[in-house]
Amino acid sequence: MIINHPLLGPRDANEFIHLGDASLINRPDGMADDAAEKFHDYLYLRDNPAGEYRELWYHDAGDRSWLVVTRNTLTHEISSVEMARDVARKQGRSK
Amino acid sequence: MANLTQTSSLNGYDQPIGDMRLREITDLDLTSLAIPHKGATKLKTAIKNGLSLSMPTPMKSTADAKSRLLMTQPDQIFAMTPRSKHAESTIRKAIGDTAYITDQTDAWVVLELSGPSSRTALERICQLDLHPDVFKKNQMARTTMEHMGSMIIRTDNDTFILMSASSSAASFLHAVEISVQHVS
Amino acid sequence: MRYSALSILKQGLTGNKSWKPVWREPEPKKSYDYIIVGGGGHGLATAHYLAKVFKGKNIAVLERGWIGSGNIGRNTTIVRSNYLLDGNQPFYEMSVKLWEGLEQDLNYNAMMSQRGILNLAHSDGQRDDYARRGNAMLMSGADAELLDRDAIQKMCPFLKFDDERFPIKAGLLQRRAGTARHDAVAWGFARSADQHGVDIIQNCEVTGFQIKNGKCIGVETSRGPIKANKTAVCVAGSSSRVMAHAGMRLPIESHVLQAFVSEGLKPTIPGVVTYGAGHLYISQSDKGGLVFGGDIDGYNTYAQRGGMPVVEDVCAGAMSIMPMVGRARVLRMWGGVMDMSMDGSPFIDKTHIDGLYFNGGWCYGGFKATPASGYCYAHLLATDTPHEHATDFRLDRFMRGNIIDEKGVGAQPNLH
Amino acid sequence: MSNDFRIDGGMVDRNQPLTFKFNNKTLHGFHGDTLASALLANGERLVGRSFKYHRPRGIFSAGSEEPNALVQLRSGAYQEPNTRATTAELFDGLTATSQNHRGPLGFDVMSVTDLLSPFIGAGFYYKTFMWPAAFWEKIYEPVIRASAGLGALSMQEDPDKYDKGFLHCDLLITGAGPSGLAAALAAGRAGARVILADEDFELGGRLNAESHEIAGMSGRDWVTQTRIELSSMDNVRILPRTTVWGAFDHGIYGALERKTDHLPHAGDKPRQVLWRIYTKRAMICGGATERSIAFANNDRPGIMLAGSIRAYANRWAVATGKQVAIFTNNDSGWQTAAELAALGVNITAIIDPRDIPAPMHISGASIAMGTSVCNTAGRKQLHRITLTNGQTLNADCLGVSGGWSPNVHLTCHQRGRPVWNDNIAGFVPGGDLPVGQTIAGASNGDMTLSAALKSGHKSANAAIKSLGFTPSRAQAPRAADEPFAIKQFWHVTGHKARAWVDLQNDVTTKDIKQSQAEGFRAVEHLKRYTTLGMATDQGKTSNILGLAVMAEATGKTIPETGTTIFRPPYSPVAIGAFGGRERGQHFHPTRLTPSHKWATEQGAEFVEVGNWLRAQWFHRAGDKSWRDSVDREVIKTRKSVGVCDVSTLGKIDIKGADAAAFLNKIYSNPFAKVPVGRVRYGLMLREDGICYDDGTTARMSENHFVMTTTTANAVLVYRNMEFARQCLFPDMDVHLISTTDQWAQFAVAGPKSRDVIAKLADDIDVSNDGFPFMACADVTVCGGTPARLFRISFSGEIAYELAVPARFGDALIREIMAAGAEHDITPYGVEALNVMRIEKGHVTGAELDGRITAFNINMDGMVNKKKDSIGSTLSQRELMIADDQVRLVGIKIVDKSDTLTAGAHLIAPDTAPTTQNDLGWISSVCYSPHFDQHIGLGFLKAGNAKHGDIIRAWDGVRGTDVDVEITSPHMYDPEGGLQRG
Repeated sequence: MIINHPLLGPRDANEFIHLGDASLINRPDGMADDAAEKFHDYLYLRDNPAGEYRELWYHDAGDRSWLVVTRNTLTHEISSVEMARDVARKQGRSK
Repeated sequence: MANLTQTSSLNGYDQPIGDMRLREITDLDLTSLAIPHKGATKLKTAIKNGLSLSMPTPMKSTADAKSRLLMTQPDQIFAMTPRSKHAESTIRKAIGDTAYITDQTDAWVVLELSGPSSRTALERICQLDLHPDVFKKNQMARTTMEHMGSMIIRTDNDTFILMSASSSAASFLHAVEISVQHVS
Repeated sequence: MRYSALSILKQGLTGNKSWKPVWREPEPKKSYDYIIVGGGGHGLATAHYLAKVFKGKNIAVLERGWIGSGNIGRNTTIVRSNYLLDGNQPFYEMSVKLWEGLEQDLNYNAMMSQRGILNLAHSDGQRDDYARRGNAMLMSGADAELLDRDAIQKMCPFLKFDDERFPIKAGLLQRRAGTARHDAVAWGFARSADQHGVDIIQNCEVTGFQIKNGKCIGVETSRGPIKANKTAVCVAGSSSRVMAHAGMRLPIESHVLQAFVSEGLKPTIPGVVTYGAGHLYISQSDKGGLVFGGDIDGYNTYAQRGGMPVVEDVCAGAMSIMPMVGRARVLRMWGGVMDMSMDGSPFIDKTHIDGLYFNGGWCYGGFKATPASGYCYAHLLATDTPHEHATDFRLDRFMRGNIIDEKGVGAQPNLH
Repeated sequence: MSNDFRIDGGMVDRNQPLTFKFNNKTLHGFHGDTLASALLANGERLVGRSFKYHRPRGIFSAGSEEPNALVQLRSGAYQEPNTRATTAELFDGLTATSQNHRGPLGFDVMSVTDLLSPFIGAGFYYKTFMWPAAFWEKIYEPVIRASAGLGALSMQEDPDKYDKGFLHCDLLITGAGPSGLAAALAAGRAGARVILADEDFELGGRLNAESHEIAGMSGRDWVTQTRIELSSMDNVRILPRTTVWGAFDHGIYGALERKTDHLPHAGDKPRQVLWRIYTKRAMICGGATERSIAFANNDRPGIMLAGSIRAYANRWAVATGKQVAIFTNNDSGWQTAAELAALGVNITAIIDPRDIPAPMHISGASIAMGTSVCNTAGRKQLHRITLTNGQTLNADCLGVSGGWSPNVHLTCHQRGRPVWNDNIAGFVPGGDLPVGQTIAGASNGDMTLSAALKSGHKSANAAIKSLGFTPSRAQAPRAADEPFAIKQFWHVTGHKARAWVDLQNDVTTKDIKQSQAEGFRAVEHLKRYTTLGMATDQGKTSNILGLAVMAEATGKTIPETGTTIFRPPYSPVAIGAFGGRERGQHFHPTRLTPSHKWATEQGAEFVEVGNWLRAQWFHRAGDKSWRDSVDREVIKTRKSVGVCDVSTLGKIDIKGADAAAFLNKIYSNPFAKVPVGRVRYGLMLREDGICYDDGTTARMSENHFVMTTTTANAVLVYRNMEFARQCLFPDMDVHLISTTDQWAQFAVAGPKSRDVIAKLADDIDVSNDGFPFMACADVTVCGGTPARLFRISFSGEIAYELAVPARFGDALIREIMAAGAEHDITPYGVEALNVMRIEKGHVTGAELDGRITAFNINMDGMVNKKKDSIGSTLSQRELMIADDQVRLVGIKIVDKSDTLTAGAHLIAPDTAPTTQNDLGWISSVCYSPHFDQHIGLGFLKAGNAKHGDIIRAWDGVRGTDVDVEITSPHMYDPEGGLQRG
C-alpha cells in the first residue's frame, strides 16, 4: 500500500507501523468515576467496520509522525491522510 | 590525563567501485534542534541570523558550502555543520536557546555515494523514486534500506548522502556496497 | 453410503456411476430449534456434535456462500496443542484428542497426519520459554519434548544449524501435532451432520436477527425469515459485521493472514517446523507442496489479499533456517480474513441477548480448534453452561481482567 | 548433429551451436532455443510423467503455461525442480533430467497407478485409508507422498545470490506483444516514464510465433524496428526475462527479472532480481493462452496446442512432427495449418467440429468438417488418431485448438472477477480491477492483430493523458485483422476412455462428472475436490475447459456455473528470490557496541540481543568453562570493581517545558517532582495495566531528562511516547530524541568503583555526599571530553554509569581499564550481569513477559492512584489484583547439589503435575557464587505469603523435579546498604 503523507507525499506503507482505530486518540479521563468502564470500551471494543475506517499509522522509518488514515477495509482505498496531532487538537485534546 | 582519542564508525572507508565512489564522511557535527511549542518563527530567525541559512521544509534541505539543514520531523530540524569540539555549544552559539539542541554526531554513520551509476545502484536498496525530476538536488528523505532506518540527501546530480544508525554502520555499509557491486 | 475401500472397489468396477451427493440441498424450513449461522469448519463441527453427541434435533446451518468457503479452506492446516496458558492449553489438547479419532467418528478421511511440530529455539531464553510451555503442555495431558541440537539434527538434517545469526540451540517438539486436509474437514463434518439430520443450507445469508424483548427468536436471511429457539453465530472473519446486526461491538478486529504454497516437490520436510528468530511455519502437504506462512499483514482489512512484505519476510526466514528451499518456487499466495481478538484468544459464550450465542475471535488458530470449538459450542448450546475446557473464553474477560494473552503483547490485535 | 526436425528459418542463431544433456543423453541446439524447442528439434518426445497416473507426457505448449514438460534443470546444489522446458533458455552445457518417475523415464514402475484409475478418481482418499487408524502415518501416507510431488530439491543450500530492487514509472506495460509494443510506442513518444516488461527473452510475443505484416513490413521486422526506437528513449525501460507476477494495492506490482538463468554460471552477480514496481498506471497486455479440447487419450506425447506447433516452426525452426494433424474449433487452427504447410511441414489432416465449409484449402491435407478426434493411440509417442466419422489416420503430432483464453491473471489479484464473453468463448477482465490498471489486446478480448495494436495504442494514450501527458500524433501501427471465428466446443463425448482436462494433475472429465454427482458443484468445490487447476500451471490451459465440462454436466451455462479467478503469482517465483539478500549474516542488521573491538581483543564471547552483539563473558587463562569466567567476573566485581558496556540500553533524551509533566503521564509512579541532578526508577505500563518496561530516568536540567529503557524495548517505548506526545497530549512542549547510538555507556560497579570514577572524571566530587546514590550530572572526563555520570546500580554494589559520545567509547573503556588496574578491575559480560541482578531480585524481560502486572512483581505500590498515568486505571481490574495471583519470589534449592532450570513449574509437595495443581513457574536461574548454589526468580500464586515454604520445581521436559525454598526475591543485600554506601 501507499500512504500519501500530508507533508512528505506518497510513501510505501512499509515505512509505517499500524496501530489501530483512530478512536484510540480519545483516551478517557482516568480520574473519572466511571473510568474503569470507559477504559474497557476504549481499549477493547471496536466498530471494526467493513468499509470506511479511520486508523492510526506511525511513520517509523520516516518523520515519526502519527497519522490518521481514512481507508476502506474492503478495497484498501485511502481517502484522506491527516496528521494525528492536528486531529487530536481538533478533538479538543491539549495537555 | 590524555584526551580521549576518537574513532569513526567505518574508519574513514573510501573506495572506488566501478564508475562510483563510496566513502564515509567524518568531518561533520550533527545536531537535532527540537522546535519549542509555538517557537518555529523564532527559530527561523535565529537560523537565518546565526547560520545564514533558511529554514528547511519537510523534503527540502537548505545548504551552503559548509552546512546543511534538514527537516527530519515536523518539529525537529537536523543540522549538519563543520566538526567542532562540542557540537551542542557550537550550535547554541549560533542560535541561542531558540531550540532544544541535542548532539547526534555519534548516532549516525554518514556515507557519500557518487558517480554515474549511483542511481542505478540505489535502485537495489532505496525504494524512493530518485529520478532527478522527482528527487531533485538538495531534496532529502528519511526512509528504510534493508530494514535499517536511513536518510538520503541528493547533494548533486549523481551524488547522494546516505545516513543510518552508527551502531549498525557495518551492516549499512555492506548493504550499500553490495548494491553498488551488483550493478557494476 | 458408508465409505470404505470396499465401496470404492465396488464403484470402480461398476463405472463410478452410483456416487451420491455428500450432503443434501434442502430448502430452509420456517423454524428450527437451533440455527447455526456460518457453514465453515466450526459451524459444521458444531452441528455435527450438537446432533450426534448432544442429540439436538431440528438443526440448520446457514451458509452465505458455499460451505467451507471461509478460513477452513484457506489455512495452513496445522493441528497442535502447544499452548502455554491454562485458559487455552486444556482446550487445544481436547481438540487434538478429537482430531485423533475424527476419521472414525466421521467415516471420512480428513488425512489427519501426526507428523509432529517442531518449534526451533535460537537463544537460551527462548529455550527456557519453550521449557515452560512444554511443561504446561505435559501438565494438561499433552505430549511435549525439549530437543537438543543433536536430536533435531537427526530429525531435520536439512536445517541450517550454524547460521551466522541465529544458530539452532534447541527445539520444542510435539509429536502428536501435525496437519490435516483442510477442505476435507469441512466436508466430513458436513456429511456427518447431514446424515444426523442437520439441514445444511448454502447461499443463505443472514441479514439480521429477530430480537424481541431482549430475546433472539430467529434470523432474517436472503431466503426469508427463519425462526429459532437458539441462534448460534459462528462466522469468524465476519463476526463484527454479523454481530453488528444485533447491535453488539466486539473485542475483535479483522486482519488478513497470508499463506503460501510451493510447487509440488518430492518429500522434503517431515513435519511442521517453526522458526524462532523470524516469522515462519512450514510443512509439506501430501501432494508435495511446501505450505507456509508467517505473520498477519498488520492492518485491518476485510479483503482476502495481502501485500508483498509478508511473503518476502516469510521467505527470508525460510532461507535462514533451510536455505535448501531457495530454488523451490512459490506457486500461489492467498489471504484469509481473521477475527483477531484483543488478547489473541477466542470466545465461546452466550451474549447479553437471550437465545443468541457467539463463537469467534479465533485469530489465525481456528483450524486446529475446529473439533473442540464445535464440541464446546454444542455443549454450551445444549446445556447453557460452558464446557469445562472452555470456561475462560468469555466476552466479559477484559472487564474482569482475566486476559488470555499467549504472546504477551496486550490489547493490540495486529500483534497477536 | 541430430536436429532431424529442424527446418529453415526461425530466430535461432545457427552460428552459435550449443551442446546440452537431457537424461544424460548429449543433444544439440542453437542459441535462441528453449530447452523445449531443442528437445523437439532432436526428436525427443517423451519428456515427463504426469502427477497421479504417471502417464507418459510430451511437450504441450511453448510458454509458461506448460503443464507437462517439467524438468529438473542443472545439477548438484543448482538443481532446479519443476522447470518448464518451454521457458528455459538453452545455454551451452545445460543439463536437465526428467522427474516424477521411478526407474527410467520410459519404464516408470509407478505407472501401475494408471491401471488402478477406476479406483483412484477424484476424492478417493477421503473415503478410505481410515482403518486401522495408525496405518495412515505409517503406511498409506508415506506411499502417497513418495508417489506424489514432482521434482526433487537437491537438499543443499542454494548457492546463488538474489537481489531486490525498486522501480518507479508512469506506466507499466506487462507484455511486449503487439498491443504492449504499440502501447510502449505511444506512451514513450509522449514522454511518459514507461517500463515494458515481458517474461520472454525476445520482445514480440506472438509476432515471433506467427507470420504477420505490420506497417508494410513483416511482424518480426516491425518488432526489431520498434525495439530500436524504444531503446533510444531515455524514458523507456525495457525489461525482457521479467515476469510481472502480482498486482498489489495502490499500483504496486511485483516482478521477477531472471538475470543469469540463461547463462551457464551467475558469476558473482545475483541470479534473479525481485522488483517492486511503483506505478501510476499499468497496462496488462498479456495476450491469450490457447486451450485444449477434451477427448479420449488426449494426453499423449505429440498432442500439443496448435499455436505452439506454429511457434516452434516459425520462431525456432522446428517441425514438431513428420505427419501433423490439426484439430480445431476455431479459425486460428486453420492459420496454423496454413503457416505450417507454407514452412514445409507435412499437414496430414484438419479436423474441425464446426458444420461450416472448410475455411481454406491446405495442400495435401485431408479435411474433415463437422468431425472430431475421438481417440488416439501411441503410448510414448502419438502414432494414430481416430475420428468421430470412423476414420483412422496416422499422425505423430496432433495440434489441438479449443480456442484462446485471455490472460486475465493480473486483473484478478484484487477481487476482479472475469466475465464471460460469448463472441470469443472466453473470460475477459471484469469486476473491480486494480486501481489504475487497464487491459489491452488479447488479454482484453481483442483477439485479432489490428484490434490488439489499436487497443494498445489507444489505452496507452488514455492512461498517459489522465496523468497530464499530451499523446503524440502518431497513429496505431496498421495491420490486418485475421479471421477469428470460434464455436464453443469443449468435449468429445461417447468414448469410454479418459479424456484429460488438467494434464498435470490428471483431472479427467470423469472426475468432474463425479464431483458433480457428489454435490461438489460450486466452482471452488470442484477445484478443491478434483484438484483441477491446482498444479504448477495453475490451470492456465485447463480451468475454462473444466468449467465448461461442469456446466455441461449440470445443464447450466458457463457464466451460471461460475468464473475462474487467479491468485498471485502469475508464474511461480523462487523462494530464494523472495528472500533476497536477507540470509545468514545479513538476515537482520547487526549492531555493535562502542567497545566491540576492545571486547574482541579481550577474548569476549558474544551473544545476540535484539540485533546487538553483547559480550556474554570474557575468557581468561585458567577458565575451564564459561561458568568459571562468569563466576570470576561476579566475584571480582562484588569484591573489587568490574566494568560492563551497557550502551545497548535504550536512551531517549526528553526535552521541553512540559517534560516532567509528560513523564508523569508515562510512568505509573510520580515523576513531576524529581529534582534536577537526580535519577528515579520508573515503571511503565501499557494502557491495559501490564508492565512493559522499566528503567531509570535522570533529570539533567529543568527541561531535560534522560530516559533509559531496556535494550529490547527501546524502539517500542519511543513509539509509544511519540503516540502520547502527538495524539494524547498534543500541546505539551516536549520532544523526544533517540540517543541510544550517540552514547557509549559503561557501568562501573563494585566497592572500588568510586576510586576508578574519581580518576576519570574531571573536577567532580564523587564522595557519597557529593554524588550520592541516584545522583546524575553532566561532567567531563579525561581532560575535557563531555560525559554524563549516573550513580545507579543494577548489581547491588556501589556503581556508576559513565557515558561519552560513542566515538570516544573505545578510548574510554581502555582508560577505565587502566584506571582500575590497581584494583584488578574485571570486565564483565551479560551473564555476570544476569547473576548479579538475580541475586538482587531485579526483573528483566524474562520476568516482564507482557503478562505481568506491577502487582505480580510486588510493585503495586508504584502505581500511583492519585494521578492518571498510562495503564493505571486498567491495572486495577478485579482479577488482576486478586489474592491468588502470582507474585515474584526468590527461589533457592534445598539440596545444594541440585540444579534449577528456568521454565520449570512450581507445584506443591505430594501433588501431581497437572494444570489444576500448577502454582507458578521459574523465570530466571543462575549459579550464584555468593550463595554457592543455584538460585532463581519465579512467580508463585500468592507467593508473598509463602516465603520460607518448601515446594517443588518440576521440569517434566527436562526430567527433573527438585525441592526448593521460596524466599524474598531480594536475596543479596536485601536492605540495599551496599549500593548506597
